[in-house]
Amino acid sequence: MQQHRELTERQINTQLLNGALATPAWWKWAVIGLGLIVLAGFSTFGYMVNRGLGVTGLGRPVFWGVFITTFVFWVGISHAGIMISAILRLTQAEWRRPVTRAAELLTVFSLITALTFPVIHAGRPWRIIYWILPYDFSRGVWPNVRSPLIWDPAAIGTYLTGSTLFLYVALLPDLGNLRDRTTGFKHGLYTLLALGWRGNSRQWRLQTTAGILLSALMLPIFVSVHSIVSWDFAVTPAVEGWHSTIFAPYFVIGAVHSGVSAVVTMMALMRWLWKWDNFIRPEHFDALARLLIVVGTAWFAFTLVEILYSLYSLEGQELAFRDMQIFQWPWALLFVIFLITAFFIPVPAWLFKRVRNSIPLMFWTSISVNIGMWLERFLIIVPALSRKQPFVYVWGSYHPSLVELTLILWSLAFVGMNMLLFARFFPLIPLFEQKESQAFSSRVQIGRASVPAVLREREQE
Amino acid sequence: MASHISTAPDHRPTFQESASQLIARGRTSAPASPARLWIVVLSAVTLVGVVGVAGRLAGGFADRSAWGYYAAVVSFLLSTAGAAPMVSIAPTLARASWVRPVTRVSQLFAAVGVVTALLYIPLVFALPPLVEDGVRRRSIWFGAPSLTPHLWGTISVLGLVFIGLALLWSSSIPDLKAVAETATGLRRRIAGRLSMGFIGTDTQWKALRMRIGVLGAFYFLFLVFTHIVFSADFAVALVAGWKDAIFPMYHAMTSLQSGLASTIVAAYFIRRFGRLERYIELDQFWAMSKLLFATSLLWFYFFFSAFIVFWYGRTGSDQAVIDILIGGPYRWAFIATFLLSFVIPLFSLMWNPVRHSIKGPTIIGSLILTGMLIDRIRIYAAAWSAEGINDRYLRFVPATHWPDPWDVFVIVGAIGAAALAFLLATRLVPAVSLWEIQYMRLLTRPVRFLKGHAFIIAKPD
Amino acid sequence: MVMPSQEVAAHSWGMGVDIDRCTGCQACVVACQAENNLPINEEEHFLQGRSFEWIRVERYWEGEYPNIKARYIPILCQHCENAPCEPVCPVYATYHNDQGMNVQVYNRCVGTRYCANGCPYQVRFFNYWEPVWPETLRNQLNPDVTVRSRGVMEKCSFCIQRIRRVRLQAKSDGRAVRDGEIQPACVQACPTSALVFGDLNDPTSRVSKLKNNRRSYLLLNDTLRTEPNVYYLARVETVGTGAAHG
Amino acid sequence: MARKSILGLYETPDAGANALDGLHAAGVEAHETEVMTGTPYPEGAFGEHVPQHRLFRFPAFGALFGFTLALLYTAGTQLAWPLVTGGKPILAVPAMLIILYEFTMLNAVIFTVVGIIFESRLPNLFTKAPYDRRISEGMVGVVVSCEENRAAEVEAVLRRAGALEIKSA
Repeated sequence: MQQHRELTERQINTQLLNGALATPAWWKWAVIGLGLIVLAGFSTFGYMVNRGLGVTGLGRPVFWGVFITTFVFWVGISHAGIMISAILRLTQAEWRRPVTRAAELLTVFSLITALTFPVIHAGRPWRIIYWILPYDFSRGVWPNVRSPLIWDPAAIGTYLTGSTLFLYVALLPDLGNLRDRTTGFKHGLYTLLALGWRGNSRQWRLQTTAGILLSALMLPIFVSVHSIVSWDFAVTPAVEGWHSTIFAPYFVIGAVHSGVSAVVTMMALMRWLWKWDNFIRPEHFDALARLLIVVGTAWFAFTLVEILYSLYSLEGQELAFRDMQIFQWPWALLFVIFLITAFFIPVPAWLFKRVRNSIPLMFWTSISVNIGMWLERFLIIVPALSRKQPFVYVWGSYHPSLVELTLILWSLAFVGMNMLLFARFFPLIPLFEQKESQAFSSRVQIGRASVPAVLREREQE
Repeated sequence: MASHISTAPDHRPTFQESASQLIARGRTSAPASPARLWIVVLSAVTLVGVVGVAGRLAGGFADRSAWGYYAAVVSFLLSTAGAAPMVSIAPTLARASWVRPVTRVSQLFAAVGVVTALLYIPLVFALPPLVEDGVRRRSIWFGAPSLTPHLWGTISVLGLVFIGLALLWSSSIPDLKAVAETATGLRRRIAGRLSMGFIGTDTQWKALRMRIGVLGAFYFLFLVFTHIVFSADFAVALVAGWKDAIFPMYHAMTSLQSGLASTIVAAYFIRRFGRLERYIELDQFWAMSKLLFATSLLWFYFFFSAFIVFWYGRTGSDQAVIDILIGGPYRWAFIATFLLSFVIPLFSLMWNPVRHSIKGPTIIGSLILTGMLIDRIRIYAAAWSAEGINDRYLRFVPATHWPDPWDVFVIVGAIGAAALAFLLATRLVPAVSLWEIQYMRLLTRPVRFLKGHAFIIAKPD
Repeated sequence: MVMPSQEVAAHSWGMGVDIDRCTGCQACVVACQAENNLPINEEEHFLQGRSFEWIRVERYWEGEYPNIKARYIPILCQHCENAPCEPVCPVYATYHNDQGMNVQVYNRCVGTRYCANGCPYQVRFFNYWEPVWPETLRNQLNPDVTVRSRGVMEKCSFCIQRIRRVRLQAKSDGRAVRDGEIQPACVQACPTSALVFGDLNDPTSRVSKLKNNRRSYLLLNDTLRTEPNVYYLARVETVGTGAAHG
Repeated sequence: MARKSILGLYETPDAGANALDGLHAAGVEAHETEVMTGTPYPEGAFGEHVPQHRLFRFPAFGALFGFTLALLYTAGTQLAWPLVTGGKPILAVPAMLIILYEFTMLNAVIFTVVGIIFESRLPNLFTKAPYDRRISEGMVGVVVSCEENRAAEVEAVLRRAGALEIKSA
């Protein structure tokens, strides 16, 4: 059910570059609005650094709260990029084409936002920045390589560098295209960025090889990043809710579930904002939704196995912790909301073809998944900390303060603003992928039926 | 756009050629063909296995540690033969067309499931009940009646075999119809009755394809359930202090790897002895070796995410697992598995020429199968010989339990019986599914794109 | 794998806590807060869960009204050999030194609070607010102990300043440290001498005798295997000698 | 003899393919011609010379470089400052494995990208070879670099194949 119309290359150029060459009317107001929230966030951070962490709701024993939840949430969202562009590029799925660059972009910006949170939540941020980097020759103060907090920057740094370079290499052909379409200062800028791209067969061949090779390299990195983030929690023996071996794959599947839903949300927004109806079609939402059903069910299976095995040894602490997390106020309410929004609304809804093909329904179900996934991380981190071993007491549970909520809002606005700024200078949908899919797709006559077909390259006989 | 595509010479076997070659081979196979010779040899080996099982039964169920190797063999067969159909189910659900020639090879492993089911029955009696003289031991069934693990273990293993056979049968109905038309004597009667009056009307084809899809998806869900139940009851529950949430997923993941390996090895032998070189081509082996490489990486990933949590945590239960499974009496088995299942596949399959060949994945696949057998021996021999099942932690690490002659007979006999069951199944149903080959031939066509060579693949859905 | 240098450490400081002697008078808590410049615990800090008690007395009630019994256990940093808080610190702000103690280096700590998450005894405290003393109390601060700023983790250090002073004194006198010569603030202040400090490597020291006492046990060690260096001695229950109560 | 490069612009890919056939018939070697397109056509679609690239060498070298870098960083820092933490050995191998893996993959990716840019001869901003804006709008450009004296013959072949425009530099 390929529903696209044949477009000439010139039409593709004009439609897809409408965001990059001209300034859409709504763009200015959107950037200003988001910019204000970002400024509010920065000033709140300044206030917190000045007054100390007392302004947040943290205390003893809940030392980690909403900041680390949002950190894990944004690392989870960043897994959409590689899941869409790497895995689907390796399996040559046709429906990845309009989304690869936007997904990688979401990866890069959500990783940058994720990296800011460990700095924000630290007691002395001005020291954490340079003490994690292994450069301190003078005082012989080296980072402790056995600490998961050193694995984190290594993994996220690798993933961020890899994604940014992957994004740039895949952007080269479109930079050449933009260089040809612009004049004056912008032409100079794009000429410099396009490194003299001419589009000869050698460069195209390397583009396809690069796509396959970089995807193959980025895939193991993508799996390792969220495993390492989960080992921040899994390795501590004292916290019952955390010390479980299934955390690594459980977090990775959860990241894919929340990441791909974020891409679906973004696709719906892109289609609505830039009017790319020819390129982001209902069949893409349908394919992504079918993928999400499998990923969502796998993630839910991992959740159940984790809870099953945490109760398995019937030790007093574990039972008390699960009882608190699932049945006691206020965690019980959050647990129910989490289950409904992350699994019981979206996944059954996606089973119906009508839901999968309607863009607004897909938009709202994917947003509900991400609300649920944020709650899932919150319910893993905070209850486990507030109810550790017998000697840990807490009157009144942890509740986030206004400062923390502002900084969460800041992170959403920060990612949104960066995406809009990028979209102003570079096309969000790769032009050459659209043209390639036009050149490769054709129709095959089998009896009376004219069936859409795809072309696959074959080595020379 | 479509103007660039021009027809190219198509020298793949035509409909009549492939029909006669695949179906008739069963009827006109001359007595000197290797199949009959192999059947005699394998049935002798199976007899050895029966002797082994009888010897084991004579030893009685009192001494639990005697049944360690027996449980390892049952888990080995359940894992390899159980997961092999997944090799055809997953790509078919993902609508990949490369898998069509090997779908029948992977589904034929359901016949091996019969051997697994027969071997499984004595094991149920060897498993200690949940409540023994008033003391309830630890298990994932918590407060359930005493024989629940035995009941659910049997349901899961027999259910898996049943669904596997149903999948094999329903996907081979068209071929059975073709066999019934050309075969004589007993084969004709059996094939005729089994093909259930399939004529090939449009509705029958639609129903057939829908049935295969549903059975495939159900098989996948049931496989994960079986691995959770079998690994939890027959391994984890028997060792005091082994609290390892990832073990069921490790058990399922390693079985996917060995299922792939067994499909590759079986496809190699069928290709050579059945002279089917023109049907199971290099593309199938290439795609499967990519998956083999990916699952070998996943083997290390699942192992390491458990090991890092145990190594870092050092609590009582962590130390118990490392002592008995990795560092303790079965250290040699662990090192052998580590080399065979991860190091050798990693450093060999990472090279393109090895992956892009037919012999490469077959050799690596057989190494992975041996590694898998040793891995199961390491886990089950250790689990079944651990004392003090109701202690809080493993007080005393058991000595290495070396196999006695009955165990060796059972292992050799089980593998022989599995090969025999597979071979007998290929006598009734053609080893390469005729209707999928012809369906693939209908959908794909070699073409010339301008001057270059390419393939057109129609995507009807 | 290179194992750490296993030659016998010169000293392995440890502590004995005799629950039977402890009356729950909290003298140790007050002494510790005075000795180690702990910030002033206002009531509001207690409610926010940000109070500082390097050593605290946990109180449990046993029995039903009317014959209720209070039980007290002083809990301080156990200086575990296999500490869950040490390997997770990214900047080596806390590690296990050759004296068998878990040291906390204040100027290296960047405040990720990961160590406090890992501690099962909850004996690590974080400076959420900048500690501030009224003018009059300024000169009451102990010069040997650094005053921590906000954003830094702190915990019981076995009064390392006192250990250093005695060891330097012993070194300059050219003699070994005598048993009982080093007394942390809490040990010194305890009226019933329930707290004993000494060198676990020296078999003749009082703390080694307490360690080998029949009544000695370790907190949370059989499940978490943290191998603490603080040995607790169980309470002695007088069971039903004639009179109805008891 | 100075070498000239001549660009022939063609409306459709078929015209481009015919132009290349004409050039090969006229005896121009394969490596002297360069086909420029706006979209990635399958290999050899224009019958042009399929270039061999040695890209796979870069990630291998990068991985090796990253591994040694990480080995220095992890083992070096642990031995330079041997502090016992949590009863773990000084050279904690499982923790090192993670950092080794991350640095290996990081450098493999970086070297691959450098390899891609290098292999496609990219940073050539100041080349004289002719180029036309409309190539990125779907037209096909065929560039031939040949000797001065053969320039006229090559232009004739390009024009006969239906070139929209001929440029030379």
